[in-house]
Amino acid sequence: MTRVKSFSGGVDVQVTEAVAWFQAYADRLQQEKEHLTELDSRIGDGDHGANMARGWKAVKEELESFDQGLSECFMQVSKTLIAKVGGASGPLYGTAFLRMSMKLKGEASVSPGDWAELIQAGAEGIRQRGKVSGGEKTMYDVWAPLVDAARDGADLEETVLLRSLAETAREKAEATREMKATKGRASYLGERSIGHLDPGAVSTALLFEVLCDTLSREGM
Amino acid sequence: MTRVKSFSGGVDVQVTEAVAWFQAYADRLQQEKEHLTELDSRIGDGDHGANMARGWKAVKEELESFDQGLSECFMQVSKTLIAKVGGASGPLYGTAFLRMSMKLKGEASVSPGDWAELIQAGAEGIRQRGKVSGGEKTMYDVWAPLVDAARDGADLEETVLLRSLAETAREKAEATREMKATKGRASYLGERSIGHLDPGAVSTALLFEVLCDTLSREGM
Amino acid sequence: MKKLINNPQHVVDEMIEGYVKAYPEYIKQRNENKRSLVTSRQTPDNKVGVLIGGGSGHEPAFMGYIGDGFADGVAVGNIFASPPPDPILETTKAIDKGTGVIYLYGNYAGDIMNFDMAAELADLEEDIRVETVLVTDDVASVAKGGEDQRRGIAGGFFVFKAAGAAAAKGLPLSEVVRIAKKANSHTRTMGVALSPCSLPQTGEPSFELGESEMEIGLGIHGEPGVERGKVQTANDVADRLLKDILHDMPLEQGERVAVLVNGLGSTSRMELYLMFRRIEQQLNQKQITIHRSYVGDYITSLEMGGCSLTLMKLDDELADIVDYPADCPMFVQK
Amino acid sequence: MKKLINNPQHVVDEMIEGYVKAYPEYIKQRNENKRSLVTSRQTPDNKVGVLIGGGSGHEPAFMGYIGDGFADGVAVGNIFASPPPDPILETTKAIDKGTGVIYLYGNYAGDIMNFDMAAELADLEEDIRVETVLVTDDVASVAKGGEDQRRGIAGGFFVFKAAGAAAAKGLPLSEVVRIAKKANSHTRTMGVALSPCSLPQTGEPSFELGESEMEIGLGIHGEPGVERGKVQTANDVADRLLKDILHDMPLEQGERVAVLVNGLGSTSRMELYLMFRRIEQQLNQKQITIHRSYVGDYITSLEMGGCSLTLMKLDDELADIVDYPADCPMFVQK
Ligand SMILES: Nc1ncnc2c1ncn2[C@@H]1O[C@H](COP(=O)(O)OP(=O)(O)O)[C@@H](O)[C@H]1O
Ligand SMILES: Nc1ncnc2c1ncn2[C@@H]1O[C@H](COP(=O)(O)OP(=O)(O)O)[C@@H](O)[C@H]1O
Ligand SMILES: [Mg+2]
Ligand SMILES: [Mg+2]
Ligand SMILES: [Mg+2]
Ligand SMILES: [Mg+2]
Repeated sequence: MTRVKSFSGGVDVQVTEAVAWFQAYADRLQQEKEHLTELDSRIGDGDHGANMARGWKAVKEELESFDQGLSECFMQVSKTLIAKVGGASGPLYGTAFLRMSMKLKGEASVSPGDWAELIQAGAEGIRQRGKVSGGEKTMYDVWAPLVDAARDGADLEETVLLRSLAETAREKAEATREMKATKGRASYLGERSIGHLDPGAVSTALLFEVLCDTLSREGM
Repeated sequence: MTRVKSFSGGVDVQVTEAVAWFQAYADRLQQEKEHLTELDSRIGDGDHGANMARGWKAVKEELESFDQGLSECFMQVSKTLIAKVGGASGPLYGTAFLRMSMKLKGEASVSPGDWAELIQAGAEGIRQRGKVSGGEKTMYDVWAPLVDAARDGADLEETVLLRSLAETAREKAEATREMKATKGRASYLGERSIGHLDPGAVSTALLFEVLCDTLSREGM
Repeated sequence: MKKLINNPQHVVDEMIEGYVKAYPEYIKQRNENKRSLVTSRQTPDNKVGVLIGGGSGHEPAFMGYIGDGFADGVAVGNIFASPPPDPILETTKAIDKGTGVIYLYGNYAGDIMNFDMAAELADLEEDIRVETVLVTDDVASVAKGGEDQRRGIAGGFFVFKAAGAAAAKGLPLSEVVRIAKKANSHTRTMGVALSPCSLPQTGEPSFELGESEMEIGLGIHGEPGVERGKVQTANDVADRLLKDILHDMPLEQGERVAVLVNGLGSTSRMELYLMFRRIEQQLNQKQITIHRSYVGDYITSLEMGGCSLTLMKLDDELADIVDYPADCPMFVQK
Repeated sequence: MKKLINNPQHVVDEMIEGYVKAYPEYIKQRNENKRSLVTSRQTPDNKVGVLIGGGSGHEPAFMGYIGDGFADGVAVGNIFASPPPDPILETTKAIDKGTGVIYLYGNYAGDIMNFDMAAELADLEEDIRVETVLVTDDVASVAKGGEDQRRGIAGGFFVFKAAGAAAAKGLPLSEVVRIAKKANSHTRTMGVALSPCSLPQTGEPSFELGESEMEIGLGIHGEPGVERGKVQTANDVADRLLKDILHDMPLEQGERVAVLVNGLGSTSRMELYLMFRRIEQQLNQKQITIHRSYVGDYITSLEMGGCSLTLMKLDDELADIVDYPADCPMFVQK
């Protein structure tokens, strides 16, 4: 597996790494399934873990013999998530990956400087699909700040950038704990939603943690 | 309350004592409700205690201001049991009391020498209504041997006779434990019915125990 | 166990009150006896009266099946206890049109005694001809050879429907009896219980089953079954129930059946359809045709968990009877 | 919790298989997408297509309501999870007769996103006109003033029925939409939960309730309600549910309503009739007329314990719509 040195001193992410990322995320979700479900049963309907694990298991299987480009890879993920996750998170993640796929059209790799735009495309999809603007205690409260984090770290070395994304994601997911939900199922809880983590925010944090873990390990 | 000395040296049972007997039995059933239900839930459908307690509670209320004769008293009990107990035991006890009422027509009291005939009328009613002949693990297995016990004790003093009836009843109820049920709900259990008391046999034993307790106390 | 009730002593009367208020266009309660329910519709002259009944707690049975093409009246007992003769007799008087009344109920000692007493009184005091057909569909209750001693469970639905349809067609009492008996003799049921119900009066479970246990053949009042074991998959359970039925009532390739997968009260429809799926696969493989299927809660045991499978073997006459329309508060068939 | 299932991953597909096999004369499954179910009957030309749907686990909703006078098609999701756009789109294509399709489902973020995606695709790729009416009947979910943000629960039954009847009458899409919206705006539901259900995949209860606790307003997927407390009598619970509904949708003396007392899955019919009894008494006292009543399991949550009360306030148009006959596998009204 070759990695292309990028001008900023980092290495670019190619389709094989993207596949590795998604497959590792699928595995991670199997482990975190119960935890996510537990979170969702406190303020939702208790299926987020099952939804995500099911959808990403399908992603993993479909990527097993994947031989197309980066954009197609994200598109495949999008379609599978939309078809297999269901619930709110299916179309949300599905739209995020759809928009990222569009952004990646014609690209063979993602360099550290590309992450901000890529994440922004995903976040934008979630914002529109979910009709959110931030602060509603949803996964968007992780996606949105990641755009800034990626922009700030655009010149950093890849592993450092990814570490910073993972940390920001975790921090922002934690920050949903104190929010009052005003979108999604949890909004019916009103004040009582305060004090609990948003499950979609946590699964998003996991996505970026796995990104960091996978790509830092890969090829090092 | 007057009691009439009978020629055999005992005292005769009159309508007031019969009423006392039935009311005391109603009270006793309230205490034994759970136990009877428990027995019925092992080999039946777990309602014998509730059925009996409900029916006899109604008997007690109706006898509160009873001012007719002995036969009418037994007839009243019969009607109430048939209407209020339900299940198998309602018509069975109801038929027993109906037949006993018929036997008592025109009588003002029951002397020790009358008990055998009276119980036989009741037992006969149960035999016909239940299509039993003995040994099927039902209440009939208590009623039938009581006829002999009453016949054997016809010349005894009343309290001694009643004590002997109560003891026989309890013994015979105990003896149903080792029987295999071939009538009623318990028959579906086949061999598995062995080792459990028959609830109807136990409620019959209680009826005669209460008879003994009430009349031995009354007027002593 | 938690229940939405008021005074446990009054659950049955209150249920009937609610039921009658919900469906005045179908049902009326007799003034003479509150436990006697009859159709509020005008039925044809000379129609044979169809009376079904038994204890409460089996809803929608029995009172849900009063209506066109089904029963004319119901005598309602306490929970899991036969009604006494009074409401049976009252219902009999109300629905008799001079052509007699058929009594249909499950084969339980208590019911037999009470219905028999009512039948004797109807004959003696009212000069009404009464015939009785007992439902004896529960394969688990008595081994082959003792068919007529078996308990009546969910298969009663088919037997009641047969009598109801026959009577609605204007057949005389003897014919209604013949068809009901035939329906009963062509019907077999096997059930499985996963969890108990509790009686409102006691709040106690009607029987105990371990965390992961099921019991094959357990009766609808909690009467013990034939075998207790670990819960199996829907497919294995379906196979077992079907096997026992087919062992008892062999079916040839090319024969037709009506199928009833009956929930006992708290089993989800999802599970019932899983059961039906397997039954259909197996019958299909044996080239036995399913003429009509019923999947749902037809004769329950309060909130008991589990289900039963009933097959009625059809000839042209019974197929016709199964297809006969019905219009009842809790069951409509077009 | 014990369940009669096979592989938990396949429950939904197996349930659909069983269901389709049970009612071939009503339902067919699309070859193109197994989660797309449509009526197997010939519907009139130009009839507006009625598509309902949502997650599974609410049986008999939604697939039980495909039939004459009701829905033409259903998109089936996983348990308590919106179906993805694919089966929605497939169903849309199958039932469109050139006069457009109405989507009806409960107001949940997940469903909205998936149905919206399907509607966009139907418009863009298939040139099918799609209109959406969300069910928002759950009084407990959002305070007065925020009506259109409320969850959709059992009241969906009335909204679906309204759209189904309007479409069956041959009305154009705009009219079907108007009537469905009107039905929704005239419908209010309040529920109470006594015990949780468990998802086949996890086997875990969907929420926890103490031995003697109930929760008012708990959602049909286990979403928290407005108040938790000790279980009360049926009368007190009925009074509470009714009070909250009437507070939200005041009814004048002389007005008419349709009433639905809906079981959540494991609540006995006996309890539902006790609830109905009290509701009827109270409405009667307020001189509000019950035009039609429905008591039973109409929209469940697997084997959840508890029930809900729905009132739909009627004018002549809605009364007519409620009375319109329907013929579906799990619901027949003559
Ligand atoms: N309108 C919305 N915008 C953005 N994210 C949302 C929205 N609604 C829900 N979510 C996210 O979806 C998560 C729940 O997903 P999931 O449990 O899979 O779906 P469902 O709520 O349909 O059961 C929430 O934790 C939240 O992060
Ligand atoms: N055929 C019968 N003959 C005599 N006694 C019977 C018969 N069937 C049942 N019993 C008696 O009735 C008792 C059960 O009464 P109960 O529980 O009140 O009625 P059910 O069985 O209808 O629930 C049994 O314990 C038995 O003693
Ligand atoms: Mg969820
Ligand atoms: Mg009993
Ligand atoms: Mg009983
Ligand atoms: Mg969900």
